Parts: sequence; structure tokens; C-alpha cells
Amino acid sequence: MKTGNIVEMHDAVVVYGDFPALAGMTFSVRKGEILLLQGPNGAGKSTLLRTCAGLTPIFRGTAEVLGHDLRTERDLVRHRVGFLGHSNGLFSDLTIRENVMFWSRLVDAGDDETEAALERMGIGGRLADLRVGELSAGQKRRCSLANLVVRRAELWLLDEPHAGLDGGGRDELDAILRQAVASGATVILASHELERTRQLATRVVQVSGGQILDASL
Amino acid sequence: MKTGNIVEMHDAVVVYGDFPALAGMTFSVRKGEILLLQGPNGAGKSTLLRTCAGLTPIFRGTAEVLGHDLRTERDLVRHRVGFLGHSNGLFSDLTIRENVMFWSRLVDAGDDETEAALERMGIGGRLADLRVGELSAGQKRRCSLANLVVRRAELWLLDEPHAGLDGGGRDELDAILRQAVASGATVILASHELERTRQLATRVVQVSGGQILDASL
Amino acid sequence: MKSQSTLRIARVVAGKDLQIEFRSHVVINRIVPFAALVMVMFAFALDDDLLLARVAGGLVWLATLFSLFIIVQRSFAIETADGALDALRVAGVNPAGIFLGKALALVVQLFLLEITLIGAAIVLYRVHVEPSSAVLLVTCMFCATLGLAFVGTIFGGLAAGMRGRETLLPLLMLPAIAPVLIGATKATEAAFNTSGMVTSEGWPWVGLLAVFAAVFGVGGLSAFSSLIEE
Amino acid sequence: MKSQSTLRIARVVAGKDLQIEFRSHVVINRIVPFAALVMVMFAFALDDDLLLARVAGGLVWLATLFSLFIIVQRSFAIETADGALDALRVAGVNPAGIFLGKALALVVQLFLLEITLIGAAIVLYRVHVEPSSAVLLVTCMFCATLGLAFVGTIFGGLAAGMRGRETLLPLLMLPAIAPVLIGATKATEAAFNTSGMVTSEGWPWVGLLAVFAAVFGVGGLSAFSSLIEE
Amino acid sequence: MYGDNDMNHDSTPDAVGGVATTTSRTIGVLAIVAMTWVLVSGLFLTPADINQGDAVRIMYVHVPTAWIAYLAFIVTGAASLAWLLKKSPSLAFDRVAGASAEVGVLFMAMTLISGSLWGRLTWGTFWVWDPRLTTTAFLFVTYIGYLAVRGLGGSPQQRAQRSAVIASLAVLEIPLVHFSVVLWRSLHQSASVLRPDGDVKMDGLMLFTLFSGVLAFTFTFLWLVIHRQRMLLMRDVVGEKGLEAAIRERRRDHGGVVA
Ligand code: HEM
Ligand SMILES: Nc1ncnc2c1ncn2[C@@H]1O[C@H](COP(=O)(O)OP(=O)(O)OP(=O)(O)O)[C@@H](O)[C@H]1O
Ligand SMILES: Nc1ncnc2c1ncn2[C@@H]1O[C@H](COP(=O)(O)OP(=O)(O)OP(=O)(O)O)[C@@H](O)[C@H]1O
Ligand SMILES: [Mg+2]
Ligand SMILES: [Mg+2]
Repeated sequence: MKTGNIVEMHDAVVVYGDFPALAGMTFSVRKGEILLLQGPNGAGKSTLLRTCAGLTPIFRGTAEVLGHDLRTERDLVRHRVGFLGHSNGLFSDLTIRENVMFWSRLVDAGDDETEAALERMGIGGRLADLRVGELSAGQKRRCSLANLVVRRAELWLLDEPHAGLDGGGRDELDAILRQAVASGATVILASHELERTRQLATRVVQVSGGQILDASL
Repeated sequence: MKTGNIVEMHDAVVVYGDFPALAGMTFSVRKGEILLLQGPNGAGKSTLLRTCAGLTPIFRGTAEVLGHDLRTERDLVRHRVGFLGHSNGLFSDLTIRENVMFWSRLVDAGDDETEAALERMGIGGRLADLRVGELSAGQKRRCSLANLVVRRAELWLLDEPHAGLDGGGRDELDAILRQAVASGATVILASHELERTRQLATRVVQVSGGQILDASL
Repeated sequence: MKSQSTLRIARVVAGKDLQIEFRSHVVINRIVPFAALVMVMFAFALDDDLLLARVAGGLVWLATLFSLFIIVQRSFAIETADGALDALRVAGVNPAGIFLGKALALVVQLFLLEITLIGAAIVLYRVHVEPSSAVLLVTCMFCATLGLAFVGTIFGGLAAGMRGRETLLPLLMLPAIAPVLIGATKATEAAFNTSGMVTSEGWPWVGLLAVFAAVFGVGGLSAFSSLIEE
Repeated sequence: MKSQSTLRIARVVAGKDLQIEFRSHVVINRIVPFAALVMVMFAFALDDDLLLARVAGGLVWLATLFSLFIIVQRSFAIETADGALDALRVAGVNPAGIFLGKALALVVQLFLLEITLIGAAIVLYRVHVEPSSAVLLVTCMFCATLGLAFVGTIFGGLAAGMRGRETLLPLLMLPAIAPVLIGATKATEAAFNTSGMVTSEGWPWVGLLAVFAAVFGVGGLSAFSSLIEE
Repeated sequence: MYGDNDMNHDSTPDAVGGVATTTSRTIGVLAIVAMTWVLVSGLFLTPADINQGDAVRIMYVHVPTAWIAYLAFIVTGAASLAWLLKKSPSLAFDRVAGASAEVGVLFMAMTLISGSLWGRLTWGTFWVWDPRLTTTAFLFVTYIGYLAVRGLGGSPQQRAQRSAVIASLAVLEIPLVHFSVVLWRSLHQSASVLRPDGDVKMDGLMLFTLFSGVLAFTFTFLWLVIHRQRMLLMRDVVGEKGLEAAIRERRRDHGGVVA
């Protein structure tokens, strides 16, 4: 079932042990959307994002991301997807710059892009040479966002990306996401910051009990 | 210098290695306040809270909490203070109930209080018997809040307590704090959720560069 | 009153640790087989029956030692994984109580392990324990276990806060534990009547173990608070 | 092209690991002393020079083995502490590349360690290495190190995602590594001309080590993706 | 597709339920019959060994359990490989692998115990430093580790994936155990092989009894695996009813608070 959609999920079931965290999810995301997943704690938002990122296998049903079936062609999807979960994925013994450098090397991005990303997230200059282990919660979050920026992904999956960021950081993040979408990317984010993310999102989806309740515009 | 104040800090300096995270802080908190610390990432909010909790030693200056000098009488303070940091302090191999039980046993609280706290945080019933390792981010946060509730502290130090909680959880938390204050406790919290916490707080303090900028009402 | 509360805390903490073990069966399902295999490997590496019986005592305790690293690491991974130790500190939970509690849990798990290993030694290394030396053996195990548990808790708590703890812990513990290793080895060899030792020669070593345990027990009780405070 | 990118990834990953080691000096400052201490302790426990020289080879590799547990644990603690491994997986970074990279970093660190230990053995246990057997010794070290690094990376990656990994890792690794331990011991004894072995007898064992390394190298390259997946 | 395969494989009662029960019932009966015969013949009909005396009767348990344990681990390895290699395998492979490994560990334990008893009677000791014995111990612990990994939960695919890799590596140990004696002798100069293998003098009946023992344990193995993997099937809620019920309940759970 090839559609132009970035994400196409049909009756997807994801189980942890014997608990169906996703209880038959059906939804689709069009290119250029900023989709906001909202719902109570334990609804299944993080699981949904991890599934789209190919981190958690689907037990039943089908899921296509960027036109590839997640079960068979996951590897073709991965390098085009950027994922930010509850953890930052940083190496605490390295400095901010070294962390971002590591990622830009992996994706063959130039050092100038690294510097640009650092500046953008306001962790250039003195901070850039601090061990990540010595950073504050928000500074760490900023660093992992910089890692994400240098990846230039086509599909951004963000789990509570605003958590820990200060006002300025949140505005910056919103700007980055809008810019990414403008340049052809698609964004799905889960968040409890309704006031802010409702303005950011082009569509809001209610997740609860492991399924989509209603998709209101 | 005995004052009636719950927290009395004067020119307090806290250093990590050679970096002064708190660069001479002077401020005081009166009984029954809900004090909101706000400021940019890396301002020193978490450090300030950890210092008040006696987790981080003072390098210079003086700090009194609940009328006791933090350097000499920290042990007299501790059991009267409740602290919630960026991490939850849970045992992931135990169930929610066992985690909260552990704390209530430590403080000699009754089992009924445990159950009450669980109900209150919406993690009773089926959830209460799940391994904490199997919980969602927000459910974990709720559990650590339940741990805090059973402690019945006189001074609550909360670092971004709303992070990860859904709308309902945030309202519940606010209610809990207001109630605690009503029954004689004092609350200091750091947060980036300005809209919400501004309404909750009785006083807002701007922290930046390891200092108090201005104490506006 | 203080001490009374110390004991209560200790009971709660130990209860929690054993509950976790009971839940995850880590010691039973993983560490015991590991230790047993270590002994098989030692024996095989030496492959010389006479020699084997001679060094049996040493091997038992060497295996215990390496398992101790793992058990201690596990015991404090529980506390630090999600900042629970911090939470205990802030809550002003009596550190002496925490120390006793964690040590107690370690004692139980270690004892279980050692019994298995001694059993393995008797089967694998063909050592004999006369009833007369059984009491020596048990006392030795008891004192050694106490010593190991106390040292383990002290350094486990010390390393808990630090980064790279998985590498720091063994380095810190090894020298501190060497005396136990040697004393226990000698006493056990005496109990086994191997390497030319007779039972009676074992008791002085047990005395050493007891003193060692006492020293580190007292040390831990008084110093643990300053250890987990950074 | 694929393999080319595999190698590039491997270089980046290994570079990162070594950079971290260079920053934190964990192997130099902690594990090497630990291993050396282990050897001293063995010497103590056995206290019999003839015997010691005889089992020197085995002790070197036993010490290496126990250090290996720590190094591997450390190597993957880096990746899992803050979910970096997850990030690498999602980013679709070629798993074979990650495997090679981590293994390579391990090889470097292990080799450093082994040289120290052999040196220690020569000093502490008074073993002699004729120039003629030096080449055997080096080849043996090389093959054994590869084998250990591959096995370590495979099981390190496997345990990385799991709870109670600090206890799971040793249990899984020990049986897999036993052949290396035995083979390397025999070869080293041959190189030392101890326990009645002459240099020439060492080579079959080195062959065994080489086969072992090859098997686990290929296995790791092909299976690592399925290991760190999910 | 994982899911759907699983559904038609497991959901239809006669896929596992029906067929399995009839088959397993017959197998169970066969197992009992064969086992009884082995007991009778092994304990009473077969002669005692010239130099080993009645101890030799242990052989009828020792050898079959050892061989069937091999078989079990090979089955585990095969199922695991299938899981790894097939593009979209069914979880049934994983369950068979797990069940077979459990039974294998059980049998290997019996080999170890019967062996050490036998050793006590013939060599006067429970254990000798024979490569066969040592490698057997390694093999045993390897699969204990395998079961430990399986016990860790997470998503079924995750468990299957990880344990499958271990199983397909671990199976390589079996030739190591089998040929250890030969290997050791060829590599190891001062070969400490205390026992030339299989030099037990056997008359026809003994041999026949031995192989009927092998048969009996094979049936037992099959019976246990079939039932065990069905229990595992019950445990992961793959059975359609289980999953559907769980999904329905999950859908009803709105965390108390939903806008
Ligand atoms: C703990 C002690 C023992 C263990 C772990 C053990 C293990 C094994 C294993 C794994 C096998 C299967 C070998 C293969 O076919 O690959 C085996 C076979 C056999 N064992 Fe044992 N064994 C032990 C003691 C003994 C003793 C004491 C005897 C007799 C004196 C014995 C006699 C045999 C015989 C006759 C076979 C079948 C022929 C062969 O394949 O070698 N075993 N044993
Ligand atoms: N362990 C540490 N070692 C060295 N410096 C540290 C350490 N922890 C924090 N710092 C520094 O102290 C400063 C204050 O950190 P703190 O966590 O208090 O900030 P914060 O106000 O909580 O920021 P955020 O809003 O991001 O949580 C930061 O600039 C940080 O770089
Ligand atoms: N590792 C796990 N094992 C078992 N169950 C799990 C696991 N992780 C999550 N769950 C369950 O799956 C459900 C969904 O979890 P998920 O993290 O997706 O919720 P969420 O929507 O992200 O919640 P939150 O808003 O708190 O982050 C929860 O009920 C949780 O109990
Ligand atoms: Mg979540
Ligand atoms: Mg902070």
C-alpha cells in the first residue's frame, strides 16, 4: 500500500511482555506536517514514536515510514529519521563540541555545520569545551538537539523536546522545527506543553489507551 | 543570625571544581511561601535547590535552612526537607507500591497513607503492581511524587516537578503543593513552565549567572 | 533511641535489597553459576589433582572475591541507577542504618554463594572436611563474610557517586580485601587439612578475620555518612 | 562501498572510545593497576616460587580475563549511560561498523594491558622468554586479544540493553571465553617453557586461538545488528 | 509479517491445541512404555558389568540424557537460525527454541548428576579433570545464561532476537564437547584423559537397552517440548483471545484523565 504519506500505520499493535502498549493504532502523517501527539501519561506516545523510529518492533498490523515497511526495510528508513527520546544520548566524558563532532563525522557533515548547530543552540564558546557531565539539564538537552540538527533528517520524532529548555531555548527549538518543515522535513512530537505546542503544530492527535482517540485539526 | 525564615542564604558561593555555579547568592524564604525560581539554562537553579537540600556543600557564605546552619547541623535539617531532582530515585525492580512502601516504612508512615498517596497520584489499582522499570516517563514521575507526599516534609524543594506530567497530573501536583502550604509547609520550585507556575507561586525570583537578579512579587 | 532507629532503617534497607534479589534472582541465577564456573576453570587451568587439592582453599576464596565485585556493583547499581541514594541522603536517612542494611543483605547473599562454592570444592577438588574442622570452617566463613560485606559496602558507597565507578570499585576493594583473602584461605586450608595444615592452625587466622571484620564494621558505621556525602 | 562505510564508521567509533579513554585514563589508571594487583595477590596466595613459575601463564590470562569483564562493562556503560546506543541504532549507523569500532578500541586497550601483565609475570614470577619464543608469545597475544575483544563486544552489546547487565555479562562471557583462556595459557606456558612445555608445542594452541577469533569475528560482524536491534 | 503469521499459526486451536494434544498424547504413551522397558531391562534383565558391577546400569540414563541434551540444543540452534534468517518469521520458532533449551538444560543436568554418581562408583570421585566433563560444564552454564537472557522480558521479538543469536553461537560448543577428548589429546601433550570413552563392554541386550533408552528420552523430550512451548504460547498473549482481551482492556484504560 504505497501512499505519498510519510507515516502510514494500520492497526499496529506493540506489546511489552504481554502488555499491548499500542492497541491497534491507525493513523497517517502527510509530508510537511507538524503533528502533535497529546494524551495522558501512559497513553502510548513514546511507544508510538519509538515504533516509528524502528526502536520497538511491531507485533501485529503494518507500519510504513518514508514509504518503507518497518518490518522488512527498516534499514532503508533509519538514516533518514531523527529521534529524540527522554534520554539525550550524550557521552558525558566528552565535551559538547566533541559530542556533536562525533555525530557530524558519522553523517559526513562538515565542521562548519557543527559550529553552526552549537551557535544555534546557544552552547558555543565557553560551554562548547565543557565536559557534558558538567552541564545543567537544559544545557544537555540543547546539546542533544544540536546532535539532531547536524543530522538533517527527513522525519523528526521528538519526545517532549521542550522539557528542560528555558524560554529562549523553546523559541529556538520551535524556529528550528518550522525551518526544517519549510525545507521539506516532517515532524511528529509528543508533548504535555499544550499552550506552546498547539501553536506550533499543524495537527493535534489525541492518544489514549494505546490508540488514537480523535484527530482534530 | 536566627530569623523566623525557612531559608536564609547570605552571599553563598558553591563551586564545581573551579566553576562557581552559585556566585554569591543572598536570599531568604518565609514560611508558607511558594517560591518560583526561574532563569535561563545553567543559571544555577538546580544547584541552589541541591544546596538547600544539603546535597552540595557551600564553599563560602552562610546558609540556614529551617533555622539550622547547613554546614554544622545539616543532619537536623534533612529529615524535615523533601527534595525532588531531575532523577526520580526509584528502584526499577520493585513495583510502584513497593517503592512507596519503602519510603513510608523509612518515615514510619502507615500503609493507608501509602495507598492514599498512590490514589492521589493516579497510580493506584493495576499500575501500583507494575515494576517501575515498566512505566512511562510520566508514571515514574508520579511515583516519585508519591514518595515525596508520604514524607510530609516541612520544606519542599522541587526541580522542574511538572516535567513529564500530563495536564491532570500537573493540576494534581499544584493542588498537593497548595495543600501542603496550607498545612504549614514551604515550597521552593524551579521551573520553565512559566504560565502555570506563575499562577501557583506566591513569589517569583529571577536567577541568572549564579545570582538572584531581582525578587519581584 | 538513635541506635534503635539505626536498626529499624537497617531492617528496611536490607529487606528492600533482598526483596529485589528475590524478584530478580540475580545471585541465584547468575552469580552462583558464574562462581561455580570460575572454580571449574581454575581447576582445569591447573589440571593437576594433587596441586588442586592443595590450593582448593585459595580457589574457593578467589572465586568468592571475584563474585563479590559483581554483587557489590549490583548492590549499588540499584541505588544509583535512578538517584535513589541521593534521595536517601537528602531524606536524612541514618547513614549507619543504610550501611548496616546493605551490608546485611550482602552477608546473606555472600553466605549463600560461599556454601555453594565450598560444596563445589568438596565435589570438584575432592577435599574432605572432618566434622571436627566443620566448626572451624563455618566460623571462618562467617567472619570472612562479615569482613567482605563491610568492605564491599564501604567502597561500594564510596564509588557510588563517582563516574566510571564500574572500574573504580575493583581497584579500591582489592587491596582492602587481600587480608581477608589470605586469612580465609589459610583457615580453609586448615579446615581441609590441605597444604600441610592441621585444623588447630586455622584458628589464629579466624581471629584475624574477626578483627578485620570488627575494624571495618566499626569503621563503616562511623564513616559511612561522610562517604556517601561527597 | 558498504564495507568502505563500515570501516569509516568503525574508525569514528573506535576514535571516540579511545578519545574517552584518553580523557578519563580509566584503563591506565585503574584497570592496569588492578590487574597487576591481582597478579601480586596470586603470587601471595600460592607463595611457592616453583609452582608460581609453572602456573605463571595461566595467571597472566586469568588476570586479563577479569580485567576484560571490567573493560567491556566500561566500554558499554559509555554507550548506555545516556542512551547513546539507542541513538546510534535509530540513526541507522551500520552495526557492523559499530562492532568493529568497539572491538578495535578494546583490542588496543587489552593489548596495552597484556604487555604490562607479561612484564609483571617476568618480574614477579621470574619466567624467562627466549628470543626464539618471543614471536610465539606475540602471535598468541595478538590472536587471543582479537578473540577476547570480539567476544567482549558481542556480549557487551547483547547485555547493553538489559537490566542487571552488570551481572549478566560475566555469566554470558565466561563460558564463551574459556577456550581462549585455556589456549592462551598453554601457548604462553610454551613460550615461557614452563610446566614442561617447549616452544614448538605452543603453535597448535595459537592456531586454535586464531580459529576462535575468526569465528567470533565473523559471527559478530553478521549478528551484531540483530543483537543491538530491539 | 510477524503478527499475522502468528495469528493464523497460533490462533486456530488445532494449530497448536488440537493437533498437539493428540500427537503429544501418543508420544506421551510411547515415552512411558519405552521408559518402563528401559527401567525393567536396565535394572533387572541386563547383566552387571565385569569390572563396574551394577554401576554400569547408570549408563542407560547417563548416555541417553547426554545425547538428547545435544539434540535439544541443536533443535534450539536450528529454530534460532530459522528465526534469524527468515525475513518475517513466526514467534513459534522462538518458543520452540526456548522450550527445547529448557528441556536440554534439564537433561544436561541429569547427565552431570548421573555422570558424577557413576564417577563416584567407578573412579571413586565425583569429578575428574577430564576435558569432556569440563566442556560439558561449560555447555551447561552457557545455556543457563541463554535462559537468563530469555527471562528478561521486553518485547517478544526482542527476546527472540537476542536469545537467537546466543543460541546460534552456543550450538558451536557441542562439537567442542563431543570431540574434546580427541582435540585435547591432539593439542594437549600430557593428555589427562582418565577414561577411554565408550570402552564399556557391551553385550547385545545392553546395547539394545541403551538405544531404547535413547528412544525413550527422545519421546520424553518431544513430549516436554510440545507442552512447554504451548505453555510459553499461553504466556506471551499471542493466543488470539488473550491478545484481543488485553487490547480491549488497554483501550479502555485512559489513565483516569483524558481531555
Ligand atoms: C560428571 C561426570 C560426567 C559427565 C559430565 C559426562 C558427560 C558426558 C557427555 C556430555 C557425554 C556425551 C558425549 C558425546 O557423545 O559427545 C557422555 C557420554 C558417555 N559417558 Fe559420560 N560423563 C560423566 C561421567 C561418566 C562416567 C563416570 C562414565 C563411565 C565410567 C561415563 C561414560 C560415558 C559413556 C560410555 C558415554 C557414551 C560414549 C561416548 O560418547 O563417549 N561418563 N558423558
Ligand atoms: N557537576 C558539575 N560540574 C561542573 N559544573 C557543573 C556541574 N553541574 C552544573 N554545573 C554548572 O553549573 C551551572 C548551573 O547548573 P544548574 O544545573 O544549577 O543550572 P540550572 O539553573 O538548573 O539549569 P537548567 O535550567 O538547565 O536545569 C551550569 O552552568 C553548569 O555548567
Ligand atoms: N519497558 C516496558 N515494559 C512494559 N510496559 C511498558 C514499558 N514501557 C512502557 N510500558 C507501558 O506502556 C504504556 C505506554 O508507555 P509510553 O511511555 O508510551 O507512555 P507515554 O504516552 O509516553 O506516557 P508519558 O506521557 O508518561 O511519557 C504505559 O502504560 C507503560 O506502562
Ligand atoms: Mg513518554
Ligand atoms: Mg536544573
